[in-house]
Amino acid sequence: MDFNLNLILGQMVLGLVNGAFYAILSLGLSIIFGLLGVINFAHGVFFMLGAFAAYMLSEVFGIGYWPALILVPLMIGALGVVVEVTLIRSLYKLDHLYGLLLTLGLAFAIEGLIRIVFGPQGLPYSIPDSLRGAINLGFMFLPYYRAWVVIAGIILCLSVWLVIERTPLGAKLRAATDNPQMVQAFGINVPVMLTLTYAAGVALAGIGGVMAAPIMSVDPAMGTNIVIVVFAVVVIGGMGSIFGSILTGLALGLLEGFTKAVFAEASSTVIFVVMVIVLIARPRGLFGKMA
Amino acid sequence: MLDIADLDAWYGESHVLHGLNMQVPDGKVVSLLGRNGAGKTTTMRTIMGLMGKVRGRLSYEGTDLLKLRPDQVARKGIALCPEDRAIFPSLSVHENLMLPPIIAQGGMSVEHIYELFPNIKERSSSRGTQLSGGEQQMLAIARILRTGAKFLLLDEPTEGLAPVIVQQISRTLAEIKEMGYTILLVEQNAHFVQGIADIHYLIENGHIVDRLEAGEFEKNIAKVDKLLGL
Amino acid sequence: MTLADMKQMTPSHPMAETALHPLGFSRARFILFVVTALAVVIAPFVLYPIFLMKIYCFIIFAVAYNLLLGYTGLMSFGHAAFWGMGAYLTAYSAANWGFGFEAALLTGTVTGAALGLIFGLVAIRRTGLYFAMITLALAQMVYFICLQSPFTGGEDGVQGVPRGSLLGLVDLNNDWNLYWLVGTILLGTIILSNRVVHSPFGQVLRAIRNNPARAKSLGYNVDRYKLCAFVMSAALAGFAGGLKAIIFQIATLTDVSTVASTEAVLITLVGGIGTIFGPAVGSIIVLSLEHYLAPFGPWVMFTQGVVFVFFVLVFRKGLLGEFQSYFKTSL
Amino acid sequence: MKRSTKFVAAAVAALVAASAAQAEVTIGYLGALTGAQADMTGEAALHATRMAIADFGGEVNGEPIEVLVADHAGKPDLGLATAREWVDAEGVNLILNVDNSAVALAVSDLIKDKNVTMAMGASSSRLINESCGPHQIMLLLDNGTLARAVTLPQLEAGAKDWYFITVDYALGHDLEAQATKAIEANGGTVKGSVVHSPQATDFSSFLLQAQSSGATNIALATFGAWQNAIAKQAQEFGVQQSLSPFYLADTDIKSAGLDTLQNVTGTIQFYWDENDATRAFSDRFREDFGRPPTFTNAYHYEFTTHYLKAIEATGGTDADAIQAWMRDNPMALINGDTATIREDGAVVRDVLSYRTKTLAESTGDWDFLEITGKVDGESIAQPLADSACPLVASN
Repeated sequence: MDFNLNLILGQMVLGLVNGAFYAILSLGLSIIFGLLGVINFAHGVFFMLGAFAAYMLSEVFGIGYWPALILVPLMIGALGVVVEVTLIRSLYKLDHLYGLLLTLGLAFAIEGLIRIVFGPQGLPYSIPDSLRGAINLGFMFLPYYRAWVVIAGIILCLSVWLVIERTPLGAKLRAATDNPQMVQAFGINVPVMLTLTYAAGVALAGIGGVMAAPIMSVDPAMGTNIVIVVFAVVVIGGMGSIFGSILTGLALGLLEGFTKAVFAEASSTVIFVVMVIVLIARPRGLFGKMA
Repeated sequence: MLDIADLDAWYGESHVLHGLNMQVPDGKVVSLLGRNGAGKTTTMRTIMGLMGKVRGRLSYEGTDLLKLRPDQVARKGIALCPEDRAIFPSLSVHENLMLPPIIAQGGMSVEHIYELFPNIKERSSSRGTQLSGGEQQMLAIARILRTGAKFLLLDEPTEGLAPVIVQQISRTLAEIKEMGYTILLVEQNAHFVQGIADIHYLIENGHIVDRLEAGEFEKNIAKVDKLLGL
Repeated sequence: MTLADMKQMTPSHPMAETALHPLGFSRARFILFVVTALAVVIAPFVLYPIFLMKIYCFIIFAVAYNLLLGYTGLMSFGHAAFWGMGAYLTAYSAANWGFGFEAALLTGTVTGAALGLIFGLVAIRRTGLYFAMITLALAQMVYFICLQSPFTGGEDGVQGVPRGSLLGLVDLNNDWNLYWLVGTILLGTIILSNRVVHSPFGQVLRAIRNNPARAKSLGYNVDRYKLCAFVMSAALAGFAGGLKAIIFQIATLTDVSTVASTEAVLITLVGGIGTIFGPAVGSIIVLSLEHYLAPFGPWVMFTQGVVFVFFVLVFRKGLLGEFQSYFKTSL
Repeated sequence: MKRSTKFVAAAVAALVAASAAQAEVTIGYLGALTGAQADMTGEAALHATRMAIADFGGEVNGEPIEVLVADHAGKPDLGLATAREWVDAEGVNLILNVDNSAVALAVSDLIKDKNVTMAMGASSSRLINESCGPHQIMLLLDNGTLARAVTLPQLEAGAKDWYFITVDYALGHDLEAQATKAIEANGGTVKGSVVHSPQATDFSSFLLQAQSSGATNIALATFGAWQNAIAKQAQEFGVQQSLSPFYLADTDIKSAGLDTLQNVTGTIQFYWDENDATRAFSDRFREDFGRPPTFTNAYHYEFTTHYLKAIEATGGTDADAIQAWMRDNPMALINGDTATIREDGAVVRDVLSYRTKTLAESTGDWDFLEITGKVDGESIAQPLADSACPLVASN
C-alpha cells in the first residue's frame, strides 16, 4: 500500500464519475419513495433500459448520443407511466412492502426479457465524437467524456433539486409528499401526479443509463449491479431526502475512489461499512427527516 | 345547494355515518354541531370524496358527488379547511397560500388576502409550520379563498385557539359570508356559531338529531349544550 | 391493508384442537404432513434424489424465512448472508478443519445465528421498508467481504467438501443414505416450526406482529422478542445453507448473493406468507421452475419476475394462503 | 434475437434427446453460454462439436450420438450440480468444454472414480498436476505453458516491468501466479496487480492504478468481454503501456475493434487463416455459423473427432480404454499437424506466434493476425518430470 497522491486524486476523480451515477439514481429513487412510498427496486432496470434504448436508437435508426439524451428519458418516462398505471397503482392501499416486491419482480421480468432478446453479452456504445480525447490534469489523463458525465450529472441533479425546491410545481410535489389527500382535496389530480412522478423518477434513471452507456458496456446486468449500492446510498442519505441523496451519492463516489487508491480490497465494501456506522449513530440517515 | 340524503360512511370496518340527512342552501352559513366522534369530520370528508366506503345520496348543484374523486369535487367549487389545518411543513407560507389551483373566476386576490390577514404577508417566507396556531388557521382559510371556490367546508376553525384569535376568525367569517360564500361550519363551540350560522344541524352517532333555524337556536341552547356535553 | 392485517384474517387455531392430533398438528395440517411424508418417501424413486434434497434445503431455508416474515412480520432482504455464510463455514470446517458432518453443520448453524445477532442489533428497531433495505445492504456487505476474503475461495468457492458420515456410522457419500437423512431432517423441521409457532413464544411474536404497541403495553420487550425470532430464523437459514453445502460438496458466492435472499422471498410469497406448509409448496414450484427452465437460460429470470408480479397483484396470500381462506383452516 | 432462438432450439433438442432411448454415446456440453467468454466459445464451440459428429457420420458403432447442453455460467456450484445430474441420471460419457477452471476443478473431484471423460477448456495448472485425473484432458494450453509462451518473448525484447489486471477466477489467479514465476525467473519484476470481479464493466480505476505503477506491460490475466472493455478504456485513458493479453480470440478483436489492439503479440493454438486446410474448415464453419472459428471452436472439432475415433476403435465406452487409445494415437489437427495427449492430461501441440495487424495491414472483417512463427509444443510444455500429477509414471 503506497500513498501516491496522484493516484489518490485520479481515483477520486473517477470516483466522482460513479458518484454522479449514484446521485442521479438515488435522486430518482428518493423522489419516487417520497411521494409514492414505493422503494423502486426496478430502478436499476430502468437505468439499464436507458442504455439499451440509446443502443437501439443508434443501431436501428442511426440516432446518436445527443438526441438520445433527450429521446431516451421520454421513452423511459412513457414506460414508467405504463408501469405505474397498470401495476403499481393498485398497491398504494396495501403495505408498502408489496410495492417493493412488485418492483423487484418487475426488475427480474424486464432484465430477463432483455437477456432473452439481446443475449447476456455487453453491447458496445461509443463515445460521441465531440467528446473524444482526454485532458491531462497533471495527475491523470481524464477523458473528456468522463468529465462531461461528472459535470452534466451534477448540473442535472441540482436542476432537479431547484425545480423541486423553488418552483410551484416543486411545491405541489412537496405538498403531496407531506399530505397527498389534502393536496387532492384542493383540486390537484394526485393520481396523475403520482404517475408523472414515477415517470420522472425513472426517466432520470434513463438519462443515467444513456450517460453510462459509453462507459460501462450496455449490459443487462448493469442496473442490478449499481442499484444495490444506490440503495445503500439512499439509506445513508436518509430515505426520501432529495438533497441528501445528491450529496451522499457524490460523496460516497469520492470515498469509494479514495478507498480504491489506498486500500483497493475494501473499495466495494466501504459504502456498506459507512452505512452500518450511520445506522448505528444516526438511524434516520444523514439528511433524513423521519425516523 | 348541497343535498345529503341517507348517507352512510365507513372507516375501514367501522360504520361512522348512519343515514345522515342535511341540506346546505347556497349563500347560507350552516353549522354542524356535535361531540367528538359524532361524525362531523367524516361528513366533511365524505363531501370531499375522501372516504373509501360510502352509500347514499350526496349532490351539489345537481351533480352526484359520490361518483367523483376529491380533486373533481374541488373543481366543482368546494374547498375544505380541515380540522388539523393541514399546513404543509415542507412549504413556505407563500407556497402554502399559492398551492391550491385557481378553479374558478372570482376568488380573492392575493392583495386582498394580505389585507385581510396581514400576518400572513409578514411571514410569507417562513416555513408554514413555523406559524402560530392562529396564523396557521388564517392561512388555512386564506388559501381556499384564493381559488374561487364558492362552498367552504370549515372544520372546527376555533379549536385550540385563544379567545382573541377566535374573535378575529369570527370577524373574518362574517366578512366572507358578506361576500356570498356558502359555508358549512363544523363546530363544538356553540357560542361561536351562534352569531354566524343561518341554520344549525345537531349530529350524534352519525346522524342528524335536530335542525334549528338561527332564530330557534337561543331557546334550544340547553339541548345543544347537552348534545355537546357541556 | 398491511401485511399484518392480511395475516390476521387467516383463522387462528385454538390450542385445544391442536392437542387432539399427533405431533402437535391441527387436523388439516396433520393430513398435509402425512402427504408430505409420503411424498418424501416416494419421490426419490421417481425424481433425481439430489434435486429433491436441494428442494428440501430450500424448504428449510424458507421455513426459517417464513418464521420471521409470516409470524413476526419482518421482511428481511438479507437472508442470503445467513444461508451463504452457513454454507461457507460448514464447507470450510469440513474441508479444512476436518470437522465431521455434525460438527460442520453445527458450525454453519452457529455462524448463521451469530451473524443474525449482528444484523439484528443493527436493524431490529426498524420496521417495514427500512428493515428490508437495511438487511439488504448488510447482506450485500457480507457478500463483498466474502468476495474478498481468501477463505471463501473467491469465485471458485469452497470445493471438495467431504460429506462424512452420520455419527460415524452411516456413510453419507452414498446418495441414498444422505437422502433419507435430509428427508428426515425436513420433516423434523416442519414439526418443529409448527411447535414454535404454537408455543407461548410464537403467540407473543404474533401478538407483536399484529399490534406492536399493544404487545409493548402488555409488558413484552418487543425488540428482544423480535431479535430472538431473527436470530432463530438466521440460525435455521445457516443450518439449511450448511446442509446444501454438504449435499453438493461445494459452497460458493451464489449462496451469499442477493439471488438467495430474493429466492427466499419468492418461495414464501408463492407458498403463502405465514403458513406452515407454504414454504414446501413454494419451494417445489419455484425450484422446479428453475430446474426445468434452466436450459432456456434467461427465461428463468423472466418467469420468476412474472411469477413475482402475478402473485403480488392477484395471489397476495400465496397458494396455501388462498386455500386457507377457501377452506377456513390453517395450513 | 437469432442467437437466443438458436439457443432455445438447441436446448429443446437436448431435452428431446435426453428423453429418447439411452444412446450409446452421450456428450454433455457444459459451457459458458452466457458471460464473458460465451462469444468466443459458447454456442460456436457447440456448433464445432456438432460439425465433428456430423462429419463422423452422426453415429458411432451403429449407435446414435446424443449431445446434452447446459450453461455453467461460470458458477462452480451450478456446473457441479449439472455434471452430477448428468453422470447420475443421464449416463453421460463425455463432459465437454468446461471452460472455467473452478467448474473444472469441481467436476474433476466428482468424476475421479466414475466412468466418465472430461475434456476441458480450463487451464488451471492444478488440473494437470495435483488435480489431474485418469479421464481428464486439458484442451487449452495450461497456464504455466501459456504464461511462458506469452511473457518470455517480451522479456527478451526488454519489457521487464509488469502489472497484472486479473479476473477473480481460479484461472486468473493461477495465470498471474504462473506468469509472475516466469517473469521473475527471467529478470523481470511484477510492479503490482489488481483483481477485477466478474461483474466489472468499468476498468478505469484499474488502468489508473496500472498507469501509476510504472510498469511497461499490462498483463491481462482475463479474457473475453472484460479484456475488450479494458482495451477500449486503455485507449480512452491514453494508457501508453503495452497490453499483453493471454487469451485473445478473433471474436475479441472484432468486438473491441482492431484499432484498440494493434501490434499486440502473443501465441494462439489455431488461426483460421493459417493455411489451406484451416481456410477450408473455416469456410465450412462460417457457412453455418456466420463467422470463422476461434481457437476454442477448432479444438472442440479436433477433440470430438479424436474421441469418437477412440470409441470406434475400442468398441465401447469404457473411459479407461478410451483414454488409453487417445493417448496412444496422435490427435489430428485441422491445420494438418498432430498433437499428443500425455498421462497428466495435457495436450502437447505446436502453437502459433502472432502479431495483431495494424488497421492499415488488415484487409477486411476477420483479417486480424499475422502469423509470425510456430513454437514447438514440447519446448514450452511443463516437463513431465516436474509434474505433481500422481498418474505420471515417473512419480
